[in-house]
Amino acid sequence: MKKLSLFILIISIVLIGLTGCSGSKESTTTAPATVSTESVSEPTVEATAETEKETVATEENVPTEPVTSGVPETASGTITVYDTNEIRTLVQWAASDTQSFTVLNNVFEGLYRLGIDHQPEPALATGYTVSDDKLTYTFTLRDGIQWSNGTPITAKDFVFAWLKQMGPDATNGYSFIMNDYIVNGTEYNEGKVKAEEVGVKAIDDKTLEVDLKTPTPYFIRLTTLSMYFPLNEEFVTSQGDQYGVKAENMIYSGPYVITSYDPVVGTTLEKNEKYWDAANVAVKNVNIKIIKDQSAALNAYKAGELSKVLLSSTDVAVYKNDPEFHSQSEFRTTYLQFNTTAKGLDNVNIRKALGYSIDRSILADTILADGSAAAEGLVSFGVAGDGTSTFRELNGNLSPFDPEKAKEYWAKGVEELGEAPQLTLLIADDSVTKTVATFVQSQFKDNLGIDVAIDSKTSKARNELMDNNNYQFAITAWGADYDDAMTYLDLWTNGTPYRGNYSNETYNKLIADAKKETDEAKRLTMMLDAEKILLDTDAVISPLYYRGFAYLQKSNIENLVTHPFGNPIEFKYARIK
Amino acid sequence: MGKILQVENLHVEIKTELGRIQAVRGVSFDLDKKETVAIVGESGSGKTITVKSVMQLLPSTGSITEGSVRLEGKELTTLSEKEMLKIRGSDISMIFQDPMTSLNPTMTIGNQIIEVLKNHRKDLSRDEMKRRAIEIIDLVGISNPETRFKQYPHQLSGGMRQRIIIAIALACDPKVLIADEPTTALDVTIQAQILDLMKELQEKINTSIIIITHNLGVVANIADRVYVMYGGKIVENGSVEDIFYHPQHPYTKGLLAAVPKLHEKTDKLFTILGTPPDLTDPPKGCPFAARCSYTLKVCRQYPPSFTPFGNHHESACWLHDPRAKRMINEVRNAG
Amino acid sequence: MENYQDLPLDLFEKAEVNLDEKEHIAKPSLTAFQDGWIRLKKNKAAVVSLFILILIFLFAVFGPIFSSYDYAKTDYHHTFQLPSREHIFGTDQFGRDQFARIWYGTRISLLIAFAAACLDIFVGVTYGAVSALAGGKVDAVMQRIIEILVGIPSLIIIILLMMVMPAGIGTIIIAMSITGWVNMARLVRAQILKLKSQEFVLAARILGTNSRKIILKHLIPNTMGVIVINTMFTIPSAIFTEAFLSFIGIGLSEPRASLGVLINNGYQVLHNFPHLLIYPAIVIVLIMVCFSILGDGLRDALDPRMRK
Amino acid sequence: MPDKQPLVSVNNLKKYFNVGKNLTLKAVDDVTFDIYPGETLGLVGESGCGKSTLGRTLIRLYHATDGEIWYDGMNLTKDLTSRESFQFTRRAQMIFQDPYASLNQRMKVMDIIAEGIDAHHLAADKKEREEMVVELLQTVGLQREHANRYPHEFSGGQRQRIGIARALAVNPDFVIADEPISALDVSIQAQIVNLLQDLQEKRGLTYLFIAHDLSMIKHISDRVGVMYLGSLVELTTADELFTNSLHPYTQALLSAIPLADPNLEKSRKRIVLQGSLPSPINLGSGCRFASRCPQMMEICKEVSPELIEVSPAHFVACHLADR
Amino acid sequence: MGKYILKRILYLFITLLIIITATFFLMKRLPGTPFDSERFSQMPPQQQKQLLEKYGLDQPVSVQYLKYLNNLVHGDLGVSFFYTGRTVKDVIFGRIWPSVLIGLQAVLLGLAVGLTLGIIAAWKHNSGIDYFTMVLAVLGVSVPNFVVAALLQYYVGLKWGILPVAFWGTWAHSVLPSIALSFGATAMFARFIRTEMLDVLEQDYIITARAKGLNQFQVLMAHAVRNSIIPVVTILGPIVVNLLTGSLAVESIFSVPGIGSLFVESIKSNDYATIMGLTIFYSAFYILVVMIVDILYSVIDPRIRIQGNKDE
Repeated sequence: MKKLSLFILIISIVLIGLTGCSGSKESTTTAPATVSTESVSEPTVEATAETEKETVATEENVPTEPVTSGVPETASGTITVYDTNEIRTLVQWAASDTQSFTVLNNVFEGLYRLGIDHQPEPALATGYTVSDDKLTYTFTLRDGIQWSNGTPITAKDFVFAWLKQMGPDATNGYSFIMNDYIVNGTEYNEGKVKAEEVGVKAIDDKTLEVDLKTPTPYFIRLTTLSMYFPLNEEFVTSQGDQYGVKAENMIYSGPYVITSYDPVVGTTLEKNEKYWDAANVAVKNVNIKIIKDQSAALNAYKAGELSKVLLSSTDVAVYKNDPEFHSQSEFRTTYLQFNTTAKGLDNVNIRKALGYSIDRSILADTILADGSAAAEGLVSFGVAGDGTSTFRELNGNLSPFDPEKAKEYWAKGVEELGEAPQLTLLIADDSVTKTVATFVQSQFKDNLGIDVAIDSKTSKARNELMDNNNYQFAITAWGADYDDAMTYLDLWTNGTPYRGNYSNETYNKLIADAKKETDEAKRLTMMLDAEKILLDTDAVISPLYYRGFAYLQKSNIENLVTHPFGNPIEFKYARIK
Repeated sequence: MGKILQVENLHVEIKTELGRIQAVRGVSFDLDKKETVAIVGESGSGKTITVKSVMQLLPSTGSITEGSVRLEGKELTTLSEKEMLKIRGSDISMIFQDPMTSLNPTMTIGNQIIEVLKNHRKDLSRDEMKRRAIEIIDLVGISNPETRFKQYPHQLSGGMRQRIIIAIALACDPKVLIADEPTTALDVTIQAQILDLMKELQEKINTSIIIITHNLGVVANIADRVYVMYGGKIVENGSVEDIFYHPQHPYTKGLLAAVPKLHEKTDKLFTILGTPPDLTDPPKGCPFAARCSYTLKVCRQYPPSFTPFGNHHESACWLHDPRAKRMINEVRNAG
Repeated sequence: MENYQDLPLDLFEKAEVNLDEKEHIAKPSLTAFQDGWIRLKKNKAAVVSLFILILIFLFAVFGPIFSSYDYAKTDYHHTFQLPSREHIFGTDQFGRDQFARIWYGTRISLLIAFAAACLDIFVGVTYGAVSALAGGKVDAVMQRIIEILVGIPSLIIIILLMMVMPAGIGTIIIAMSITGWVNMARLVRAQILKLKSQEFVLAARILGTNSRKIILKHLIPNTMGVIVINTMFTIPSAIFTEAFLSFIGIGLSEPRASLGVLINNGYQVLHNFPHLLIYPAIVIVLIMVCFSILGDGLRDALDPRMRK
Repeated sequence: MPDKQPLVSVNNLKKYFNVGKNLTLKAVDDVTFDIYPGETLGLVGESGCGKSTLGRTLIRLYHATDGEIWYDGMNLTKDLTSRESFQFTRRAQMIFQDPYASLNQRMKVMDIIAEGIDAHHLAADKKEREEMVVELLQTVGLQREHANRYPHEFSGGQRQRIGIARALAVNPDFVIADEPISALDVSIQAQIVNLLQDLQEKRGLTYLFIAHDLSMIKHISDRVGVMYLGSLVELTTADELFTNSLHPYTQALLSAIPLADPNLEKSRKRIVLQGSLPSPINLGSGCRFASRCPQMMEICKEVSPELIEVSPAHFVACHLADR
Repeated sequence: MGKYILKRILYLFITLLIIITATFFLMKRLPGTPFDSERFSQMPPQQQKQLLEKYGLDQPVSVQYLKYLNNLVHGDLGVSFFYTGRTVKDVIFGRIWPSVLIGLQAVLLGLAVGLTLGIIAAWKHNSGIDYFTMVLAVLGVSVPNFVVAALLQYYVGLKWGILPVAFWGTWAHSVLPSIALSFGATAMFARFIRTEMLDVLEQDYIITARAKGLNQFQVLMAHAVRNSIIPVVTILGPIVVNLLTGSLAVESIFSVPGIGSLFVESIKSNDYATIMGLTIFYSAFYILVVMIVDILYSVIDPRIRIQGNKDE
């Protein structure tokens, strides 16, 4: 089973940036290193770029006492952030986009919630016990928790919501995020077992018991995701298909309630006075606007209508020295995927030639210039290595720029093929990818003297072409689910067209062994070797850059947390100075 | 006095893409009370421009460069537009050639009549105006005036429209009615009706009429006096009898001879060869010189002046000059 | 008035009259197009527009040749240059010379526009002429088809087609022509219908002139004015549509440039580098303005109503 | 004249137009007359009476709805072979009303006049063609130099003469002149009429002369037909018509013409017709003139009168004459 | 008249059917599924089937087409794929008002400014204001509206800070997009009415009116303007539709959540139901407006109004 989607979600978060951190590039190496659990979810490419930008702003400088004790007398002030895309739905078993997750995370709450330091903290649950075989989790709910309409929140609400997500009603494609772990989840989805047989039970109003298929150390982290939020069966059923369509058709369990919702205009949130930790919610109102145009957003920021805004590369040059300027890079690698069965690219020398011909530092520093870093390998900077050095430091630069070598390899490849191949680069038609493609194209022209065509398609069309093995090479991207190189490396083991039809027994064995290996050092060596085979020996992919972003944020805002993964932005901890 | 309208030495120029057209070049004429005067000429002879100058209704490209127009002794050419507004439609009215286009297609007949009254008969109330309008529609011989009042122009036939146009023109009992080819676009039977109507109304309203036409039959029917125009000038004028029975100018003679007679048998029509002069570059001498059968050398160089022939009959032709006697004799011998 | 009493007597002799003289035409003989050209020349704005268009056209054809830079040549040491002596219009994000790119883009835009206009003319004139000449039921059916086509919001079809067909200039041209010819067809049909009942065409029929000759000698020459004028308005609208498609991101792909692509790219960096938007915008506006004025001028010059 | 064979024989000709659902415009309705070789038949009537339609039907621009047209033994209303109809184009020609619309602006006078020469291949080579055109130009009083000019450079009268030259180029026997002078100035009208008369004498042409100007019709015609609302109401010689008209409409028409004679004008009595021309669409039965006829009888409303010969060569369609 | 309207409505349906058919089959050729591609292709086959069945996408296209038509007849436009769980009707109506608001404002602005300028220009023919109007008219049709929009946003919105530019909210947010959108329409109206007016001012009835002693202003208002405005109605139809249904570029520049941008989004996300819904909406609206304008025209113009019963 492929469970890629968690990745999307996590990626989304990662790329949002870590607002809590100060924004220098260096800090990014440590900031996202928070997920240490082993996720089985399989990362995949993330094609819809530009969809996950959120920013925060404030309109007035209403002074609020810096909260140390967490007990502000009254909440006040307004934060205004923006999304670049519509908030497609507020129904959690239908939601699959960052915009929806953003809203859901702030108006609902699960058993656990990520804290300022991105670690799970007890939320609606006070804690849990786990059985010795690590298969049974028992959660105890907090006393006195209630929905925004005053109804108590009980363990049954969790059972209802989770079953909904596991069952056939869920249209968000996220059923795997429970079914892969919870006993009988898959069977329930397929209609083979009844709800009672699924491994989630309300022992009483306060106690929720979950049975897992295998030991899953990061399960607590999963409960912070919106699919794991509770829903009140009685209320949801009473609303029928109107549930989630309007603000008044919903009840909330999180720090905020929705006061208005329009998918294309945005939402307005107001502090939920019924929230158990309301005392620690300092900002009274939150607006999430939809602004699709980057310059419009910048205008709004300058006009004081937003106080956080993402910057385009040309803006970076202008605002680099502004005190409100911050930038970060992410655990996300954009790379060229070669199709090893496509005519011309079935030749490894051609692939190597293409890889060597790209000066990635120009791409990162001149073209993107937004905090992105030139890629030196598949695994991005900052991903854990042996504890003292990062994975990247240990494996060195596997994608160097060397035009001489590039030409050599090209000549060799052409000789082997008998003719120079005609190449077409498949890309998605968003503006960043187009820019990257234009750059890569010009590098091929300059350093290899070849004309490569660019075929830009909608992301849907691009994916379909790739799935159907109907491409030569493509620009794709992919970000980490968890802080381990394995999150990247096990992708190229299944030989799908999407992964360039790559199949190498040695590589597959290394990965399989590493997954079983208990000795950390041996495991690391295996993974280091695997990356070398992938990039150097076989040149199946050629990494381009690790994405970053630059933004401006009004200086009077603090603790506006954006998590590296999970539900991206957190208003609960925000303060306005 | 007695003259209600006097035009003297009128010169009008029209600017066009092709140059300045000297459309009217020193035209003088006058009009007595209750008199009907016809101005006859071919297209392009300047007759329409002449009467439009009287009304000060020249197109924006046209201007009076010289001459005077006096209505009951009052000079019109120097009047301000505002003063002229009071005269138009009230003291002098005008009707046009094409009844199909002379009425506003989107306004009811009634409103088009009331419009005049509103401007010139401010003493009337709205109801009185309406009553008066219906009365006028009735006066011009249209049945069901109440119904017609509410109708639009396209619902009427050409003849009826021309009647309406006359009704509008006569709504304020003008002193002078200028009719520019009022019957040209109409069929013969309708033409006769309109001519009769005009005569009848002239009797009732005591108005003077200037009628412009190229149809000599119409002239003979309605006019008391005739001015013959050619090439922007008057070449002959006189009473209708003088013009028809004793024409002096070769052009007038030619014109009359070119029209077939219903009651006479003519074997061949008289023809005037050639085409009218180009008024952007008018001939120096007599405008008719190029087409005249009796052209003298002098005709091409000097414009002839009027020679009187009895009571109010004069003709501008060098042949009348005593020095041209030899020529005249020649003509007599030939004719 | 002069005193005519002193005129010499010999002036009163009969003048020599040459009969032919009475029919003499003083003006030089001119064809309809010569006449139109003279009229057009009087319209200063139209002449200036024509001149500018020719200039733009020349630049589009030869501009990239004269420029020492290639439109696709990147220079990462000189990105986002402001206009200077080296780069008259500055450089873009990739350090490509904007001067070369603008003229290359103009060339592509004009190419697309002319190709679309040619397709329009070909399909529209054929359709309109067939419809008008066939008459009767054929005409009725063809007119119904046009009525229905007119009812289709063309942008919908264009955008859908652009998504379904492979990207490229050909696709853009086809997509724009798919409904673009309708106007031409209508105009041509109306014109031919009008001409068909004109007396000179009737005369030709009565003289036994065959249909082919009637079409070639009478109908088509008298429809040319309408076709030319309409084309003058089709070309800028095709440029406009192409620019619009590029602007919403479904136009050409890099490194190809059209004016629309350049404007779109310029718009992205408007805040910091307005010149990247303004120069291509000026060129597109100039082309549109000039075609528009020239089209108006031609209409005035070729309109038979203006001739006497 | 009656003992001659007619050149054109029109029997019960009808030409209807569909102008809408169930609406028929009877432009020409049951018209019968002959035209003899060398004569000029004048056709007169007010606008909308169908005289032009009749002319165009005769020259086969329109297909007759019903009835027959015989031309010199050839039935024109039958479907002619393309060869026959092509040959017919040499025998009958037309002169049009509008001197501006009847010449193709884009063609030189040379090519306009040579159109018939080209169509019928009458000239062996270019030189002969040119000579023929020049001769035609001179025939109509124009000169060689005019051949290379465009129509818009000519005055209305000159254009009309070019139109005549064009028609003469194929050397026809029969010419339909459809209001050839109504758009021209008085002094020019005489030029054209004289030209037409000259040509008739020289070439032995037969004319159908359509006009609304009665005095000109009388001048040029041997016989005159009067049309009213699509039907022929009276047909006789020109002199007879103007001295002894029988149909009330003809009488009214005659009395309405303004004459260029002031004394006569002031003394004559007019027959004033009431109202205006009714619409020719969906006419009822009965005499078409009944609604305006000063001498209307009961029968007129019911029965449409036939065109009958009341005296030699004098045909009238009126119940008054039918005794 | 009634018959005429019926006939027009029949045409409307035929046209719509053709458009629906063409769009439906064309749309099905869009690559990919309406579902999020990555997630969909990673779903277990059983779940994929579930999803396809749920939306009836497992059936042959022709069956889907017939089903769609059937639903359409019952007024059901289906459910959006992109806005999960929302009906297409809701989605479209949720986005229609911004488009209508700025479109309507643009039309009104265009009419007010365009007609005024055009009338004055024709009245004062060859004067300064005439030249100004002509320059404006030429520019208006020559400058692409997205360039106008971008410049307005940059200068008015940002440099001078007069009006808000960023997101959709208050009425003030609709001002700039309306102005940007109205630019072309203003020019077209001005140009059109100027030409019409100049033509009308040459008409005989204008001289007749002047001969009645009416002053310039009266002639202008009572005769010239009315007769020139009537033909304006004929160009009103397409302009109104174009403006009311939104301009993609202007909407995206000013972040207006209108249906213009919805249309491109729905195509890019393969949101079949929304594509169809919008196409139908666009086309029906277009044809309807044109039809209404035609009828309106015959109501306003007395010459046409009577045509129907002229021959009785």
